[in-house]
Amino acid sequence: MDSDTVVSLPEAIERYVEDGATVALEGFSHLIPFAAGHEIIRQGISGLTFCRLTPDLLSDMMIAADCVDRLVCSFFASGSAGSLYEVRRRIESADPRPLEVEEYSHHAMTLRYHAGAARLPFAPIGSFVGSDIPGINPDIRSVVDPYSGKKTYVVPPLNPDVTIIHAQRADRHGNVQIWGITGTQQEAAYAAKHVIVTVEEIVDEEIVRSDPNRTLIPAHAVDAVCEVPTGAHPSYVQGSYDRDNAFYREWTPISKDPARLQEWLDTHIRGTRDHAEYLQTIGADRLLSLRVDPRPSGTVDYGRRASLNEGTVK
Amino acid sequence: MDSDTVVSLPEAIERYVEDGATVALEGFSHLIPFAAGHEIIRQGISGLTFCRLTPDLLSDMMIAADCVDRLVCSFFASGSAGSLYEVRRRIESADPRPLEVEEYSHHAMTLRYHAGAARLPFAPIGSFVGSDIPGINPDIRSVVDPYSGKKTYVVPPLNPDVTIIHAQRADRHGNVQIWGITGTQQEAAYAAKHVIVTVEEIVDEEIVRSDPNRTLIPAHAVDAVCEVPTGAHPSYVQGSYDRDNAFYREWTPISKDPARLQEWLDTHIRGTRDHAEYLQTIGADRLLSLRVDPRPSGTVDYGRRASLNEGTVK
Amino acid sequence: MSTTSAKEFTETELIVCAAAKMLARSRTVFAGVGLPTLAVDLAHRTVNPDIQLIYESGVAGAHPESMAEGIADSVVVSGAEAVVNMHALFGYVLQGGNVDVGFLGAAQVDRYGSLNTTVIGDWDSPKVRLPGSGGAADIMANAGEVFVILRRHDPAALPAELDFTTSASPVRAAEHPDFIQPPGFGVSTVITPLGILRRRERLGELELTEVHPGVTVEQVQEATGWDLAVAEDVQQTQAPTAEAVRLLRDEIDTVRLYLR
Amino acid sequence: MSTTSAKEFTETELIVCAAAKMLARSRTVFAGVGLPTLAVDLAHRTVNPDIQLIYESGVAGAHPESMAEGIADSVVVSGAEAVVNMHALFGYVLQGGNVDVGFLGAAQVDRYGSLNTTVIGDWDSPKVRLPGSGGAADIMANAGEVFVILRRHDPAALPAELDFTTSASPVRAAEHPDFIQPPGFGVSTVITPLGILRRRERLGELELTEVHPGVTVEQVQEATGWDLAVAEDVQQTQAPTAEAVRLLRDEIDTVRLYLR
Repeated sequence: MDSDTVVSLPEAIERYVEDGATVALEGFSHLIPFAAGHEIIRQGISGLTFCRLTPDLLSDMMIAADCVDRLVCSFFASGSAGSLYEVRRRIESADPRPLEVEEYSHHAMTLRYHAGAARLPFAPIGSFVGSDIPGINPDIRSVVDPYSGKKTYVVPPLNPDVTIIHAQRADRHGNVQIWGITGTQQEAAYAAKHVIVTVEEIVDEEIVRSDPNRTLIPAHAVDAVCEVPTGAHPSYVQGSYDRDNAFYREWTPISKDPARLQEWLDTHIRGTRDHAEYLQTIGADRLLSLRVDPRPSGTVDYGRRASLNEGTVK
Repeated sequence: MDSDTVVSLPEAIERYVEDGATVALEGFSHLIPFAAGHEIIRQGISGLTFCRLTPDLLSDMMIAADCVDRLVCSFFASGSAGSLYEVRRRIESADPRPLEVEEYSHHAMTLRYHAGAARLPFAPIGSFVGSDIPGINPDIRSVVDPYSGKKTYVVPPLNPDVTIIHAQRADRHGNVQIWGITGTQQEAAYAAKHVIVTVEEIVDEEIVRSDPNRTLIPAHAVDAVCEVPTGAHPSYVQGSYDRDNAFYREWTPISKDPARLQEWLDTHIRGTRDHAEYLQTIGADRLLSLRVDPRPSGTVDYGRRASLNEGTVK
Repeated sequence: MSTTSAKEFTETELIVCAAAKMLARSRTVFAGVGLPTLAVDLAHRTVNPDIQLIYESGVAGAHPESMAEGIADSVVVSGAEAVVNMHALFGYVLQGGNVDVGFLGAAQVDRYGSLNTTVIGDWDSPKVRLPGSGGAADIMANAGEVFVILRRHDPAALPAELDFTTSASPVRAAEHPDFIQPPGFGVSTVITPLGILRRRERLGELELTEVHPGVTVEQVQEATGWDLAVAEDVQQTQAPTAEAVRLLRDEIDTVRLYLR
Repeated sequence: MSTTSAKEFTETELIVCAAAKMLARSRTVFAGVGLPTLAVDLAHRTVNPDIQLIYESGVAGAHPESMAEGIADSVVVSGAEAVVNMHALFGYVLQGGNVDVGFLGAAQVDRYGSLNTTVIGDWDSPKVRLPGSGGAADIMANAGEVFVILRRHDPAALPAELDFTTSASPVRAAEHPDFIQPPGFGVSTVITPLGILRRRERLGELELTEVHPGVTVEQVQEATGWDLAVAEDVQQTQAPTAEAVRLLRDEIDTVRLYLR
């Protein structure tokens, strides 16, 4: 909140992400907070419980960097890149170490954040009747519906120590605005003790306040805002840059070969000081090719009380 | 959906609102669907179960017109106008007839719509422990939380036969866009079997599609869209016209006197053919005085895949 | 800011200034319009520039250009920092634990700070039907603490037994130990035309801590429907400063919408 | 639209055209990218102009200007009719009953249309770790009906017993009668490289209703891990029309992203 809300990404990670913490990094294909995940790798943070509906390349990287002991998620693959080989090695052959997994469906994960955000003891869900998932996840339980007398499955709240998201913009107070796919970011943020938001741009508060419905996460829920341009690469930011699809495809052979994967981490993450240096290793030409052409929204009118009317208030 | 989604308000009410139906008219101070409520009065529909967080003047009118047998709500007053005297006469002295009341808190009503929208058997709520409200409302029940072993109150789903809301705009398919206070409209709409939306303006679909995040209720959830300018009077529409505060204040003496109230209904509602005629009884000068000055939102950029990039998709 | 007291001030100004002083360390306040809004506005201009007002209509961080006539007035939306829907507002913002102070009104308050806003008489055959809970039962359970401003102080408004408990204090909630207990402290402060009552413990009762200028402890006790506890060190309520009164009259409520 | 059959078409084109035909009366379809998207696009251009595609990313009524490479591609957002958050998408749109048809893929399908997308082998010590549920378990429970497109048809993909039931058919759900039963019909249709299997009753089993050109009923039965029921009137799958193939190649997937 306020004065010290705007900090550098390294400082925010240092301040809020401790070894062994439960950390959610959310963004459904869109606005994945890669820069923040990379900074966690750089700082050598370990023992994390990593929460994310679709662990994706980001988890492959963070797990390979040995930041993560436990995954809480609902989908173990990347839409375009296919399998996540580091994740598979860990799960299929405990290579180089086992990985604990707590798994749900997308709706169940969304409801866990929802229950966490609303300080509910549990959230009912219509899924899972007859599925083997409750059998391998003792945290999915059931209650008797007092109206029908029948049972429904329920999931427990998920309250990360820290939730990290990426957004198009925020003001210096921490009012965060997102457009395009908004995923589960609002719930994941409200569920957390602390919230770090990386943004493409910190904007004047007048810009935020010209469109209050665009604010997905109000300042009272945000601890740190970090300006990190292109902070979602290789994922995308609606209206700013497109997904680096080639990167996702290139990941498969890297991910398949543990030595190449460590080398990639050395070159691009552990060998760079910050996200700006990471972007240099990716190359300006490549980033430039991801630029999108403009397609502006229209404006809407919020109105202002007419001076005519003001005198008649009483 | 589609071709026949755009209809006149009288036709929409005739098609979807039957005697004895459960009907929700939502809008929290903002965008109250007065024109639709008035049309229900004109058509002499009766025996309704009327759902609305804050019944407000609209319920005073509809109850006085004998449309309503039962109220499901959480607040029985108008912020500016104070008591609703028709409602009070009914409840305090069954004058001229009793009125059934099922009452909740705002959060509980919101959760009832939420549970109805999500086809959940119930929704847990943190309120009511120690309150007398569960004692007078047997539909507020409790379940044992399987994680803590303690009880929590729950509320049942609310699934209106019809939900009616007012909005700034929609396209002809029924994609509804709202800005300003959005209240519980999304949940109330998804909870209903049928949804009628009155709008200030039916706009070209390109306008809606220039800003898809602004769509609060997608077309698949909407049965009828009716263009009814100034359809929220005497409440307000953000960016279009302000609340007619004088009207709210004038309501108190009208509401206090059953004869005056019936006279008001005769003159303004039952004696008018439609909303346009109602507005004539209110007067152009008065409506003009409610106009607001412009305060436009900014635009945001949704982007368009650069031609440069398109060739590289595969 | 001037610290000399105002020579003349109304009862309303005294109450608003007392409430504003208590908001010095609150981050977020959930309030209706009227006196609570004036108190928050005054606190913002004096003791707490970072205070954020949240309305149950879903507006957070309002910056109204003119005096709002309601918690959902168009002027609290234009230029606000955020508008969220009521599901998020009541679920995530309030029940989620992001409201430090909730302001509530009431027809009746009991010794533990339970509130009645539902009915005078029986619910089934009411003498007077009141507005009901609205968000009050939700705010009581979930706000960090609750401030109550009463427009009257007599045994009917502060009775030994409420006609109906709309919003239960933690003391009443604790009578249901099989339920998950609400996280809120309940009512911490009741400001009345006679003085200020406070609860110091989550399961404690209200005690008189301040009497307004010209009011005696005995007068307050007589006007209360139960045997009102009195703090050892009852103070006289501090008179508003001249600057606070000036702000209220000349900058905050220039049209005298609530300052009556 | 031409009704002459195409002389040449690929297996993928056959499958996509068969799926498109079955979407003639569906209002809303919940689909991932790939073949389901092609089928919906083709249905939209031929038999069902009002069909609406919903993505689990929250996008409803997408109008992409170029071929989407994923259900959350920026091109499905720009110009879409609506984007809602995932809480609303999974809660109100899907679980709320607004999806007529859900498309799912699977590593394994059993005779009642339960699906495995979690693991080959034991969950505790997997041979192959698969992607898991994602939204599949939610779609199975709540979509009006489910279409499955399989890329292979052999006893490993259609086994007598699943290694793991990720998304349960109503038949399996019914083994838990103490639970509220899921509202969905479950899998109505499985389209494989050999033919089309359908379930006609909510608690019934899959039966072979169509074989692709050049495939015999016996071949399909041999390639299935259980004793596959065969409809009395098994048909040959209708060959794609020339126009449908033209649309697929020249207008829908011009870059051959999914038409392999």
